[in-house]
Amino acid sequence: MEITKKIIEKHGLKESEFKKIKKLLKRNPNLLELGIFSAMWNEHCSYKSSRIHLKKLPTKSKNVIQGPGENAGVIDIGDNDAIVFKIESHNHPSYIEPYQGAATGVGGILRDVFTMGARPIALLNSIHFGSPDHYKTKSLLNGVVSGIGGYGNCIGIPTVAGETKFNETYNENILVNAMAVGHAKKNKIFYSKAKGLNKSVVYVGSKTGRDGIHGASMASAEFDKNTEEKKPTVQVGDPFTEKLLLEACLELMKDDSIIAIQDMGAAGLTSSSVEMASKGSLGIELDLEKVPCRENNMTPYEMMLSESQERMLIILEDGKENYAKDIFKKWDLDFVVIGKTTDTKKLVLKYNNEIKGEIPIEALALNAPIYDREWSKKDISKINLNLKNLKKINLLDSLIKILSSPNHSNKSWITNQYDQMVMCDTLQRSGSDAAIIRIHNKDKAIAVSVDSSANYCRSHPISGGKQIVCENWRNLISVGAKPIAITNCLNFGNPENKEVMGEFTECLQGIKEACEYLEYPVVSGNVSFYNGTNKKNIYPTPVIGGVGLISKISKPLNHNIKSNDNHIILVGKTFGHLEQSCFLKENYSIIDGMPPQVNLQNEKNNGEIILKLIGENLILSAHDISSGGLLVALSEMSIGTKFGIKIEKPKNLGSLSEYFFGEDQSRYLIEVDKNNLASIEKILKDNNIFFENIGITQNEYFEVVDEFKIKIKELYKINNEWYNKY
Amino acid sequence: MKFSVTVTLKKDVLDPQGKVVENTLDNLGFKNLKSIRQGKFFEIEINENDQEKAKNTVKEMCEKLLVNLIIEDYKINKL
Amino acid sequence: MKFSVTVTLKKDVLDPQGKVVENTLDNLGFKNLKSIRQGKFFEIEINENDQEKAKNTVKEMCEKLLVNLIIEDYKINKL
Amino acid sequence: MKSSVIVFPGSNCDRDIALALEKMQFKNSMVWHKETFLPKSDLIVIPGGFSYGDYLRSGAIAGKSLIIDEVIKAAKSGCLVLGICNGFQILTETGLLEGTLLRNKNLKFINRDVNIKVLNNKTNFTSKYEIGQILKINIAHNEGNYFTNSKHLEQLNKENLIAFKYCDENGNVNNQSNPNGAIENIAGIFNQKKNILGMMPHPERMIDKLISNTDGVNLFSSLIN
Ligand SMILES: Nc1ncnc2c1ncn2[C@@H]1O[C@H](COP(=O)(O)OP(=O)(O)O)[C@@H](O)[C@H]1O
Ligand SMILES: [Mg+2]
Repeated sequence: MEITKKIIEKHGLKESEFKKIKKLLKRNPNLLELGIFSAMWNEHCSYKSSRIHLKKLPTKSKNVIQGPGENAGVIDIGDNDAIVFKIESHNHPSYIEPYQGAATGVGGILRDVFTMGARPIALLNSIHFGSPDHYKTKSLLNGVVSGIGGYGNCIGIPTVAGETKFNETYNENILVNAMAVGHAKKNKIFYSKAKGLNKSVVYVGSKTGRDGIHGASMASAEFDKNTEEKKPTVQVGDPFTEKLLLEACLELMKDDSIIAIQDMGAAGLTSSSVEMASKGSLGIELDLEKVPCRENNMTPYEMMLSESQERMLIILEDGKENYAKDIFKKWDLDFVVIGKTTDTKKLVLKYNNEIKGEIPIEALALNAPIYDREWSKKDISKINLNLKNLKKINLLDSLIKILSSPNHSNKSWITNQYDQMVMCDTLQRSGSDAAIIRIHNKDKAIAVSVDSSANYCRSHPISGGKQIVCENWRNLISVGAKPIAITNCLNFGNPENKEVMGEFTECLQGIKEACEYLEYPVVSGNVSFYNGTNKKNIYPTPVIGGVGLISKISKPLNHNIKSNDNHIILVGKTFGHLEQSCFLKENYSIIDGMPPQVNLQNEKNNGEIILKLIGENLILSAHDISSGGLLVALSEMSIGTKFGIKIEKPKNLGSLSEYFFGEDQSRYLIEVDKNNLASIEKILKDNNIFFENIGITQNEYFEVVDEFKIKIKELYKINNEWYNKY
Repeated sequence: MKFSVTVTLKKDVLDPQGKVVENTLDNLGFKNLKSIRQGKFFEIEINENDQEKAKNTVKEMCEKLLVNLIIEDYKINKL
Repeated sequence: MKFSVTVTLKKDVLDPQGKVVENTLDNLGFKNLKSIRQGKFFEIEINENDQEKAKNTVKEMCEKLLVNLIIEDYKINKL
Repeated sequence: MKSSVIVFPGSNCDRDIALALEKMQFKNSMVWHKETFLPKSDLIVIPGGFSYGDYLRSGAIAGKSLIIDEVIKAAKSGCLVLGICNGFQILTETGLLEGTLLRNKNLKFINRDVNIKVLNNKTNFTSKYEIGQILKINIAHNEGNYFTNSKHLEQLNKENLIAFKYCDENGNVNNQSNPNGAIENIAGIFNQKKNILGMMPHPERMIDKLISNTDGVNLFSSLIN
């Protein structure tokens, strides 16, 4: 069959790329081979537009066991315990079919974590929707949330944290990023590098169907009469089978049977086999007629490109086949030896003993195209924000506007749909700055949080990139955890667009600077380009997922006020930065100006001192100040408790709104006992930390002296209304 | 006027439920079971005497709410 | 031989799902909807040529697994 | 006291309940669903989770598994049986408990801490609680909307077979304090002999102050007596 221009195009390959394929093969590819190239060389698998930039990120520290490049990142948390984690996007599938898209997103990221020998212990998600008024938003929100819950609840892993945002930039392209965190023994981590010749390559898990054979399969349909039947289909998640696969894999991993293991994610059998062979500098030969199939008459092309879920590829030690097979049989899963490792450094695909495709592994992996795409610096045109002329509004009204807005409303409508408690190690559930998960049977814990700030990143990508890393760092510190490492999901528009590529490059620059300064390395991540439609790209939305360590559990710390008559101290300096603030957005619909700047030195000092105070048990509750500023953060500490705060305005106050709603960075609020006040103030002074003692906790009322006084119950209602009415 | 609607998963779409039900029936000893597909069923009654119109209304209900057209097919029958 | 089975909730059993569907259709402006009942639908194929026998097998499947007789009714149709 | 936890494919609270039982000094064994032999035990627990994915109906397929015949035999001969969440659903599917669990009224999965009230403390499961005591216990389910026919409901009330009802923090049993639409706010019931308890809330999640509270402890300490 002749490979026409149209077929090449439908496979998403550029003409130059096709030429390169011919050169590497020294001949024309057949359709199967073309499909395989297109799968391996697409953006998702090859990182062709991002790779040179990602290389700049810091990926090492004394705690990092495995950085980017494996299924997930691995960090050392002491006593032979390791934490394995990664975040991944499932944006496009979730827009098409929100329930299944989100569900399979969760399933996919879980496999990345348990392939490495870790038992997943927590799930997180970052979800971004279009404007609440957009006709699709409501059903997308419903579908995505129940999909995330549906998968996590069924498989029995708690979904403990996340973020949910609305912004019209996502009207036609929502973001669904899922993060999984697992626990492994440091000396029992499994990798994907193949080793040894003639080893069995084993297929385990669900059967292969015609799921998610993307544009690629449409091309193939043209050559078939049954076009209708072969339409690419949406992937449906099967959390039940994944649970079986998880238990079966972990059971097999107790032994030393596995040489290498890799989940079949994007580009299924193709990428898993090529990656294992490439890492081990080996070849792989597969007998495709042995692949367990769900439908009749599946072609080698379909088998190699199917993205059916809940499948793994394993390379086994000699003689372990029967032992392993028994385990998978116990869990009612398919287990078939479908091939072997070879020394040819080629991917050889046979069907009933006939060779259907033969490609040098290097051509698919190492020789995949890499682009240094053109990019342009963000043009920071002069900003003419004249805040002096804004209509005066009252402090309480502004606060209410923010607390009742979709982005700041209480998220329990969402989090109540997730099982947060299963596994019985959730020390801090959703609702605080970070969730806390205990390491099973130990007296230590990890804290986890995901964060993003698309508006900041859009207005000034370098500052924005820096800011999210810091905000994420701060969230972990606020619950008393020492931040260890991050994973990141980089959601951007079309990389062939100069401005988008500029946003990407500059955001990464910011992320890099912050990670380096805070010694907060990147150990895994995912890039999602081409978010947008009709040349309209989404705002740059890098999402940071952080993991921190609490090495000795005492009482888990959160941001809820604990009792009355305690002092509230504001740590860090308030300048009153209102540009890009939530105050201007919710009250005046102004989204303009520069994001607040982070001073990395202050960030580090303030954070470390907070950790020190927490470590000495001097803090009753802690909260970082982020979007919404001081007053919003204070009300978040009160809402959900019986205690409010009475705040005195500072003596020489310039502007009320700047002080109470400014989004200056690196600030924390802490609640402290009167009796500890002196020693805390001394520690802060001795370390040259700027702080203000701003008020006292009290029963029932939230109050700014001379401005307003409101019942906590009222605030609670205001904050909880939106989702229930939507 | 009364209609029944049956909704089934499109061919080629993974049907985790069907698979488990099939295995269970097999385990229960139903060896002559060839295949089983599961779907949804609606019985809809509407106040409308014109059959053409009524059927169109049911169709609209299906496409707007009852059926997920991305993964499901449906059939309408007059009762 | 092929059969279809429809399973519906008994009349006196609360049907939360049906209620929500009904309300939603109403909100979507389907004002002439009189009633809607939701249930499950199975398409079962069995290797058996004797219709009587085949139907009995399907019936047994229903009573043993597919239907919760406490709350559900079912109907079998030859296709 | 010896306990057995039945593990189905898709069970996911099996580890949690086993840990709770061990902490409360039970000698516990895990029993895989394909076994046909049940070790001698004083208590059988059917844990929460999504057995067989809860496909078809929650608990339906587990209700047909090999081991379940042994559970039924043991239950009929008086062995204590506790079904939590999915376990409750399985018990109704086997007929060991009457009634059924429908979709939550709001058609959503619900996970949160709710208040329940102890209605009967003259049983092996609840003797350590006070009558009317209010417990704060976590629920996590899609199908917890208990339903039964009026005859059985009458029997439940007359013979004092309702173990727990959902209520508010002051003990009021009403619509506002009913999370899932269960008939008469029922959160858990006994069989007529009171050797079987099915309940939607998860007591095994409430035995550790660090993660929640200790309101579930007395259920286990009632049993160990
Ligand atoms: N989709 C979601 N899934 C789980 N938890 C969520 C989700 N969205 C928000 N949350 C939780 O709601 C709380 C508030 O979120 P957010 O305002 O983003 O916190 P922060 O500003 O501290 O990062 C957090 O505890 C977060 O984990
Ligand atoms: Mg925070």
